[in-house]
Amino acid sequence: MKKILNNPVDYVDEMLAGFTAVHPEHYRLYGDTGRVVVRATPGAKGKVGIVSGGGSGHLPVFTGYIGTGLLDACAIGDVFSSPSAEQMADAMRAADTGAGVLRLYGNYGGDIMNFDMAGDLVEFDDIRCTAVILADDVASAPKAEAAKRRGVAGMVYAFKIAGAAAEAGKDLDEVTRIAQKAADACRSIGAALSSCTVPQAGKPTFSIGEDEMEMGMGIHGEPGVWRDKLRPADAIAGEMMDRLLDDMPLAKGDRVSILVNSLGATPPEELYILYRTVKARLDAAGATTVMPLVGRYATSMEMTGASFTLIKLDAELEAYLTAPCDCAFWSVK
Amino acid sequence: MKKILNNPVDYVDEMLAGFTAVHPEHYRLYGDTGRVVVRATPGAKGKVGIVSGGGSGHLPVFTGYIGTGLLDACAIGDVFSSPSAEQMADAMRAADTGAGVLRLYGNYGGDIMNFDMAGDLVEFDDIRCTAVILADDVASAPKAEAAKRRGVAGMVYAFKIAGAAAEAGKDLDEVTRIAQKAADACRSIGAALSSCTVPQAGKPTFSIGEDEMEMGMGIHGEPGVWRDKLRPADAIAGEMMDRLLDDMPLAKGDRVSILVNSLGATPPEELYILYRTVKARLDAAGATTVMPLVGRYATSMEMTGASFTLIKLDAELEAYLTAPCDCAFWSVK
Amino acid sequence: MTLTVETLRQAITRLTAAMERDFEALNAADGALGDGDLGVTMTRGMRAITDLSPSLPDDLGQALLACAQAFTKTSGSSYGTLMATGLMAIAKTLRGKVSVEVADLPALVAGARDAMQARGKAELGGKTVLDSLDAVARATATLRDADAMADAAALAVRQAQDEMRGKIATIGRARIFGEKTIGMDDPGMLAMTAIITAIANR
Amino acid sequence: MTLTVETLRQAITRLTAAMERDFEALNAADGALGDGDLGVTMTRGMRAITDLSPSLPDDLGQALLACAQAFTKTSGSSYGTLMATGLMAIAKTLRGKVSVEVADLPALVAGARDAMQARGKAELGGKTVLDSLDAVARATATLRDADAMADAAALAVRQAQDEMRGKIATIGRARIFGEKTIGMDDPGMLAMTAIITAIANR
Ligand SMILES: Nc1ncnc2c1ncn2[C@@H]1O[C@H](COP(=O)(O)OP(=O)(O)O)[C@@H](O)[C@H]1O
Ligand SMILES: Nc1ncnc2c1ncn2[C@@H]1O[C@H](COP(=O)(O)OP(=O)(O)O)[C@@H](O)[C@H]1O
Ligand SMILES: [Mg+2]
Ligand SMILES: [Mg+2]
Ligand SMILES: [Mg+2]
Ligand SMILES: [Mg+2]
Repeated sequence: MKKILNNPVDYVDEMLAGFTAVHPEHYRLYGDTGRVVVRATPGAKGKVGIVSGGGSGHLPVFTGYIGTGLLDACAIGDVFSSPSAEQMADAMRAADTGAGVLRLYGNYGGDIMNFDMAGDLVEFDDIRCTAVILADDVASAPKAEAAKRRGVAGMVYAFKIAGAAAEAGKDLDEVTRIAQKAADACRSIGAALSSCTVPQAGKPTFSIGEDEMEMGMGIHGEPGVWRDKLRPADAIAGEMMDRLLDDMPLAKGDRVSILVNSLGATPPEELYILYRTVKARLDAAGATTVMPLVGRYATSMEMTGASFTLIKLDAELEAYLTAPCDCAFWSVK
Repeated sequence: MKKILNNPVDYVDEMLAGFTAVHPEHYRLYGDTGRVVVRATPGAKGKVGIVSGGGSGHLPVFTGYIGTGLLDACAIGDVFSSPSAEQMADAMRAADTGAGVLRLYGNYGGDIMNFDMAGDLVEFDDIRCTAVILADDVASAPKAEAAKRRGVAGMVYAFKIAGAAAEAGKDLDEVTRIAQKAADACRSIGAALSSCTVPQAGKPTFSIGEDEMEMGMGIHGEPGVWRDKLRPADAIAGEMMDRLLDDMPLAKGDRVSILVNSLGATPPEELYILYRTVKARLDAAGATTVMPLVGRYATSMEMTGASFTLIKLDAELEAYLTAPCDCAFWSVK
Repeated sequence: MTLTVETLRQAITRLTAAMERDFEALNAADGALGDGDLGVTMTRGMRAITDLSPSLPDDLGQALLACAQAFTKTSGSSYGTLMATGLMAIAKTLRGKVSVEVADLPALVAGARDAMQARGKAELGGKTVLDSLDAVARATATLRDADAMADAAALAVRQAQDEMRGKIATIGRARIFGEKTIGMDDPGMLAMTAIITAIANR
Repeated sequence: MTLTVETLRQAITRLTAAMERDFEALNAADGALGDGDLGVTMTRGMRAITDLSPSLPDDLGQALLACAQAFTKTSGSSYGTLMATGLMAIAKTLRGKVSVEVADLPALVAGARDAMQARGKAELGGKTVLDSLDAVARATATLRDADAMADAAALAVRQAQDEMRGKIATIGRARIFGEKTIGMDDPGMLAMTAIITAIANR
């Protein structure tokens, strides 16, 4: 897969320059590290701040989800690499309006160490902070070791729900509790058909045959559950749903939302084809589907493939999921 | 590039089944051809109807742009093939609220013949109709033969502007005049880095070396202006802007909008990198950039590459461009 | 000789059989220069017309309009649209009539040719279906006898195809193949040869 | 022997020189098992600290906090974060002090080790920088003489590296290489050997 870029070293900085130039009504650079993006219109005084971050290359994750009813600030690193603790601390400083800050991010070693460290740094600024770590990828560890799972597209639901709770004026403990509940209610699985290329690496992260696919793919090219012949869309969707429903069985009357997400290159046409089987499986389980999301919500640049994220909703989660939000990539009215 | 699908013959019908299932608040199938999509909430009585259509594989073009302040109905064919005249006529019947229908579509032989024929068919239903044909791709014919140019992403601006004029209650002649003015004010150029695969063909439409790119690519794999070594992003953007500005020079004080569009697989990160140069060139020309659009607005499934569409605005076009609209893929507030 | 909806029904039967017979040949000819769907277009269209055939009204205009719509419903391909256009032009002329004289046929063919030219904006001599129709219209223009007209039409359509074979395609998908098209039949002319031959029952 | 900010400045000079010298070697070691940025992390961090050096305050806690922040600012890589974590742990202990006794150093190293372990959640014996620090802390724990302590630290860090070389990596990017890592140095241990050797001036 070929890329349009200049010097790979400048990829993230040039991307952010264009990003903030195109959307000045949504996003603004903050501080002097060049890697912290904040809301153009800051949250109201007394609103709990929500910060996320991680490596670049996943748009709209992370910075795209900064906005009303969503995130307040993000620190982003080079492609697939953690930002520094200082950048994260800056993001936390920007997000704090006095009510404290929730760190809401994915379960990756570098991000955890740096967000922990950032927490230590902002202690000096008297900023109270909590953390909720997404670990929604059922393919990355068995249920018994669920805490070891990677964080993938489930982030989108967590951002949305926690963001709505903060916008509603809940305090830090409440926002944290609700974010943790959303995180716990998410299960994801991905399937990749081709890799992506990290600009500075210059070649695809992994290679895969023209007739093969990898089930259980993460969002950085980590190995999955099985590699097999490319199957028909209905069979792929069926297996993915099997794995999600095995991990989080649904009962008649359950209310859920589902995200059918492109990993990047896979076009929406194919996501709609997948959705037919997804919806049929949810219907067969007797579940009611609320606000299905189909599109590019959490990507790996130009990787081909798709992921599904299922979230089981209670009344509280559903209310926050369907509450208004607005950013350049997503708006709920 | 690999695809997620079932039987290629069912690609479009399965896609539409998922599309309408995911977005029932926006889109609805109409009639019994299975290939006509209309607004879930029809336009007000007396509003001029706007109909578009063409081959599938370009989402959000065409059906994605059905919505408030945009299109009322579309007929879509198989991937990259014209829908039938009967399907187009059905779309026109659905879009008519008594005020007549504008047919707004791209300059392709099959689409023209069928939309003409559809016009003859709805004559029997006493529906008045006009047509505006987009021909914005500067690479596809020299300026002297501008009427032979292909219609590409300029459609997005034409849909938006004509849609806003219709929503504002203008009559058919006015909406047609404004749509024609928008069409005349658009210039586009595309560059492809890789091809896409038509499902029923099963192999990429064209082949291109790992280090090559094609400048002047259309949205179906038609040949372009030159094929050369892949260049850095700034050089690609510079040449594309040269060609647009050669064809439609800008003067100091001009107001423009620009669409930096992914052909499908190219991720937004790369579009933002391109935008830096685009904006610098517009600034250098002394033009003011209004509501830049960066993202996937007119695609060729999983083709890699980008296109730029420049539109020169007068006060009337600008007012309609920035007026509210809403569909599942785009909303202006 | 006077033609009625019954004559039309018999022609439909022969035409449908001819298109089924030539399904592969038309797809192959179109596949060599385009997207290989011409056999599909013609068989689908003729099958739909066959289904309509028993219930066609006596009004020849209404009957041919129904036939035209069968083509617009089954296909968005160029040839289907052109066929529908030609049929609609004839239908307009015959509106309200339950019969038509053989001697009127050449003018109806010419009218179809003109409507199709207006629709597709191609020139005569461009190696398309227009050249087939043009040859038929001209060769039969002054004839009044049914048999003589059938002979002349079948001969003219074949001759036009032979004449054009050596030329470069100028229209539609075939155009991008340029010089390669010299010596190859235009798929649309091939189809029209089969159509006229079947209608003429030659 | 008593250490002050002046002792720290001299150590910074030696450390920076050592990291510049080992830039390629550290990148190469990390490149064989990870993303090849360890030399970059260390030289960037030490250059930033060198820039701060003249203006470091006498308060050793404040001085080391400033050094820690240099690492958090220049890199988001694991090693930079761990270095900053270790330095911050020492800084907290020394807050408000302008001098520290040599005899207190082993406890400070142990404190850094524990803070880094808490941060990175790795086990001892897992073939990481923690094992280097653990070996140094244990080998020097009961010593009070500066020279003896320097000798013991330099020896211990090298021995730890030699001992771990034959084991499988269990942490960080190296882990996915599994058995392939047997016989290879852990990049973080290699870096810590160079760091301790430079500080000990051996
Ligand atoms: N604009 C045109 N004018 C006249 N005839 C045309 C035109 N375009 C196509 N044709 C005829 O149609 C034939 C191809 O038909 P078809 O296979 O349906 O085209 P496509 O599949 O490209 O839509 C050509 O061989 C030619 O005879
Ligand atoms: N969780 C951890 N605990 C202890 N040491 C670690 C941990 N993760 C990495 N390291 C050390 O850091 C070294 C790699 O550092 P670095 O190259 O900065 O990592 P990366 O580039 O993957 O972020 C390893 O060789 C190891 O010694
Ligand atoms: Mg064809
Ligand atoms: Mg066709
Ligand atoms: Mg590294
Ligand atoms: Mg690194």
